[in-house]
Amino acid sequence: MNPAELYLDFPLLRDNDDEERLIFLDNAATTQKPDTVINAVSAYYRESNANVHRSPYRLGEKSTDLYESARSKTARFIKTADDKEIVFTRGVTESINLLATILSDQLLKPGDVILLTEAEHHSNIVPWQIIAKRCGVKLEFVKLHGDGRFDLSEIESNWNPKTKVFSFQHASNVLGTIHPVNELCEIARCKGAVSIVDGAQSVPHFGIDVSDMGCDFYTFSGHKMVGPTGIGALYGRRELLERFDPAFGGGEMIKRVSLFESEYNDVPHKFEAGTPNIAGAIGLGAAIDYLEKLTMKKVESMVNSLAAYALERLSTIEGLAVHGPQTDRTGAISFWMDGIHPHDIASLLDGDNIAVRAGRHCAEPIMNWLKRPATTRASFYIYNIREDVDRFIDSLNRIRGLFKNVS
Amino acid sequence: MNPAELYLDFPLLRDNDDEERLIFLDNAATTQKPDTVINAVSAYYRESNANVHRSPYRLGEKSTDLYESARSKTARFIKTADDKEIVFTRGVTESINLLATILSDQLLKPGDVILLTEAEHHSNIVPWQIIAKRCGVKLEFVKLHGDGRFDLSEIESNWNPKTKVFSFQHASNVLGTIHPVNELCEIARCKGAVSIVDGAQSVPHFGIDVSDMGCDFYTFSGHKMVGPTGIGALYGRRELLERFDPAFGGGEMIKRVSLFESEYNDVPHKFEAGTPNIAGAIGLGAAIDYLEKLTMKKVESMVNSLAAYALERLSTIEGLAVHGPQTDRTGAISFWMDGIHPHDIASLLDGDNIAVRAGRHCAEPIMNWLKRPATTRASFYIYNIREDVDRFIDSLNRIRGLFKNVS
Amino acid sequence: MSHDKIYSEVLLDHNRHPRHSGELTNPDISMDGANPMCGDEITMYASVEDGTLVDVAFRSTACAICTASASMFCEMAKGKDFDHIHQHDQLMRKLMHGEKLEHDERRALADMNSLEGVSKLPVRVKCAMLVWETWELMKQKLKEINKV
Amino acid sequence: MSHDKIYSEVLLDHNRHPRHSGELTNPDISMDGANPMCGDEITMYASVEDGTLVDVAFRSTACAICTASASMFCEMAKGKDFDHIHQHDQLMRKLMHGEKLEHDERRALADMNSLEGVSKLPVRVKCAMLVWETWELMKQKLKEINKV
Ligand SMILES: Cc1ncc(COP(=O)(O)O)c(C=O)c1O
Ligand SMILES: Cc1ncc(COP(=O)(O)O)c(C=O)c1O
Repeated sequence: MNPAELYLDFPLLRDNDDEERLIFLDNAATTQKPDTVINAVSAYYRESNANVHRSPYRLGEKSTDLYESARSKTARFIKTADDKEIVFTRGVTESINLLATILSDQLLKPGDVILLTEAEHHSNIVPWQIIAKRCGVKLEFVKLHGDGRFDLSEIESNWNPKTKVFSFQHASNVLGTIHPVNELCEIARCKGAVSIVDGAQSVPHFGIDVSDMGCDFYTFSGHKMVGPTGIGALYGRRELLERFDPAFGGGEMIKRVSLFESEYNDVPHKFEAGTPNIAGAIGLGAAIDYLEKLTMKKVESMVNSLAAYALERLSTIEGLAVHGPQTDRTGAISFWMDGIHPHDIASLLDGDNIAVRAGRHCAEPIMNWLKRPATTRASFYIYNIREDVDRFIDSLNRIRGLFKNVS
Repeated sequence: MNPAELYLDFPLLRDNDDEERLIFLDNAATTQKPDTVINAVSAYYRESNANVHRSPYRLGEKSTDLYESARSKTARFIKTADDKEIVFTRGVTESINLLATILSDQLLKPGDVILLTEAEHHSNIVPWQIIAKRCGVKLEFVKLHGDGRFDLSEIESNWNPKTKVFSFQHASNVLGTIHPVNELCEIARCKGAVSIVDGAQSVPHFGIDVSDMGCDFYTFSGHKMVGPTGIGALYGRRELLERFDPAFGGGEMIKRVSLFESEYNDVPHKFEAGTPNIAGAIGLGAAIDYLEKLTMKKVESMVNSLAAYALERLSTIEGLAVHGPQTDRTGAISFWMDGIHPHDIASLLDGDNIAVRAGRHCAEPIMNWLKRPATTRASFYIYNIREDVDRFIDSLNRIRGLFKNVS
Repeated sequence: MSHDKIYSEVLLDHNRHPRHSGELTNPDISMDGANPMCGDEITMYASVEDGTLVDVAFRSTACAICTASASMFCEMAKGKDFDHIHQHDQLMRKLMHGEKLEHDERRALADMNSLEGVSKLPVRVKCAMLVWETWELMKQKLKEINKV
Repeated sequence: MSHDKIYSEVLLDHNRHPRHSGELTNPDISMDGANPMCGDEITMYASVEDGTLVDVAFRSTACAICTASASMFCEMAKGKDFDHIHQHDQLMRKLMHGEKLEHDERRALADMNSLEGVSKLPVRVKCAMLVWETWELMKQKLKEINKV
């Protein structure tokens, strides 16, 4: 596998009718899918489609085996030995809402505190605002410093003893910052709070070891790691998954149902009410196969060196400021160009067949911290090559020229 | 299109290596997918994949247009003129849990009553049991009579004035009964209760007109109507969708977020937190296209005549009793054979390459009403043909012989 | 691929005429077992003495595989000590996993050999095992109440 | 497919040197407008008399298309009656829908013609229309407070 040509595995990037190759730099929003993932989904429908867990015929067994083996792959990928610690969800947003609902019913009391950070994606803010109303808990936020990092000793010294949940991101979708999650989980554990880690921007980028990390819950979305839309996973420590009752009911998640009471199924099934996204889970398994074949070490180093190259070249553009750290970061790079609004940059790049995102990136608090109404974000992934960076930089220079010529 | 050969559109039924064609009679659990649906999903990933609603480049527009046009198709399919009344969910189970969560937060008070029926699928029982605990409401159940019908005058005379929600199925997944939903919605409306209709077993089978029906909410699952897994829809009257706040938070569903408060987006987006199952929605659109091309009239008459033929032939088997009505029914047929347990029937049919379901069909209360530990269920759909019925009946006769020979 | 052979005459006979079907009048213990997903339910009754299953009986609302397996269990286990039963438990699990069995193992299994085909139906293995899982629960309970 | 042409010199000039940028000292009314999804924000200030927009100004934190469109709006609208503005509203919407315009319609649009290319960027049309939508809200408010 020649890493320089990975985009040849991705039909949308490979089979383009446009004169110029599409440079897709919106990977923090969603990634493209390789043939193997697309084909795994189709093959499931062509060869193995049946409902899971309840079908007393061979086709149903085949479907169930594929679905459960996707669960095993997912468990192995984030390094838990116990498949039953993996709950399939639609993605990070559903996972966090599920946890928020369960915890609001079964753990939180009025006056308790949920600790979040100023860097969070809306998915890790709004669910807590909703349950804060429901059960009278308070939200507190860890402050951002410097190039977008937390101050660990500040977290400890500001710790409110009423804090029951500490939910934070592993990596920022705006700044690319990678946070010291082991230490953050350790703080939560010492203080007796449940730790929840939003892995949306980390799982696609480097190897994750939830056992080593010591988190209580960890979650990520398949569509940001070359997998299908509509599928993701929630890891939960076995003990916690067993302790809590499910928040949502339906088929598959019960053992017995009478009119007024039900006996819940074992983990993880009790958290997967209704017919799941079977094809999606199998596609996620194929995405994991793809990344594991490449190895996460390679994924990390490819994206790292591309981001380093992009940062170096961006620093040559006059009036352009990159937000976030220079090293220990993912491939997401947010920047500001004096006198040119991010939306204009994005539209003009689009004209050159370069897809980037402009706006608040579902992270308004971080925009307020940056004191920017919006930023432009280019986020790199495994199929991007140095030529993509070059074309991107050339376009930015031309755009700057366009706006500068107006005296 | 020759209706006798529709299975030729379905690769799993068409491209089988087995000596004998697979007779798939578990369609009430999930249906097979035609090429057009499988290809719509692949084509999306190959040509249009990008995140929706937030991407300032052409690929993102294309993706958003496809996603929103699937919403329009869905709206048209169940006959609402207003696309904004369609919320995409994973399916019936997620829809009902979503409603239960919203209503428990924003409508229900301790002592209020939720009215369900004894015929419900667990998806329309367990979510209500969960919120009954949460907010101290009581569940009541409409009784089943005769061959599996409700007594409308009994519902009216037993009506508890504290009833705030009436949630019921349009058609039974066990008995095939089609219920008089217009009348049931009318009762709810007159009594001032919110009506919720579980359309999992009706939408695949005949034309639905939510406007004519007068329901407040209606929901169905894509995978039971030749669509992908992981996608379904919740219809809600605009006024109600606007009145209620969302229960789940994240990206896409907000206008503005500050640390402690958010301003929600317009309907339906405020109920679709996070990256949705984009490919799934587009596949659901393709499923609707497939069914509409056939026309729902044709779908209904094809399945009707097949079910009538199956009922006729089943009545010739000694010691076999069909549960549920003879007419005005869907293609789901549950039966009991004296002296042979449903699981044994299902395994033996599987040996003949005939897939049926055996068990409680996620509807334990109906099993208690039938006084059966389980039933065997054969459920027919558009790609089944008379030959399938014949092979099914032949196998049943052979199975009966096998068990009878033991003296 | 017909599965008729799996439902052998021996199996069907145990289903039709289950041995030790019914209740014991004064059992030391009874235990319910269920496969909630498929609906099989059995209740076992037992009298024990000095690590021996003096008497055993069962009732079932269950499929042929489950009922026949329970019948064969009782036939094998009645009057035998727990070790003897445990040896058969090991053999039964081997049989269900489709492992090769020696000649004397075959002989020890007796009628239970007729359950061999069930190993080809992975979803049904738990039907055949229900009586064995219930027996495990029973042994635990016996320990708790100091009957063994 | 370069989009550079859409950012014409006229448009960029209005962005760089917005006309009527700032606040009015004693406006009869002010109104905020925002495109929450993309972050454009403007505030309009107006003085009205007898159905005429006597004076108008705006502040924006917005993209070039939004700012230029607001600048052009003020230039066109200042000192004009509401009917005149309404006619331009119609023309502007035609322009954004990519409809064909007559020669005199073109002439009436003046600098606004330079926004034509925005119709090729569907996601950006709302940027160009923000000042117009805000003007609509302003008119409603004026009615409520009986200023028109
Ligand atoms: C009547 C009925 N309601 C609800 C459901 C649940 O649907 P899903 O599993 O797609 O959420 C089903 C299907 O299993 C059903 O038949
Ligand atoms: C840091 C972070 N958290 C959460 C999310 C939400 O993920 P999803 O939309 O897949 O639920 C995203 C992606 O948008 C993200 O970048």
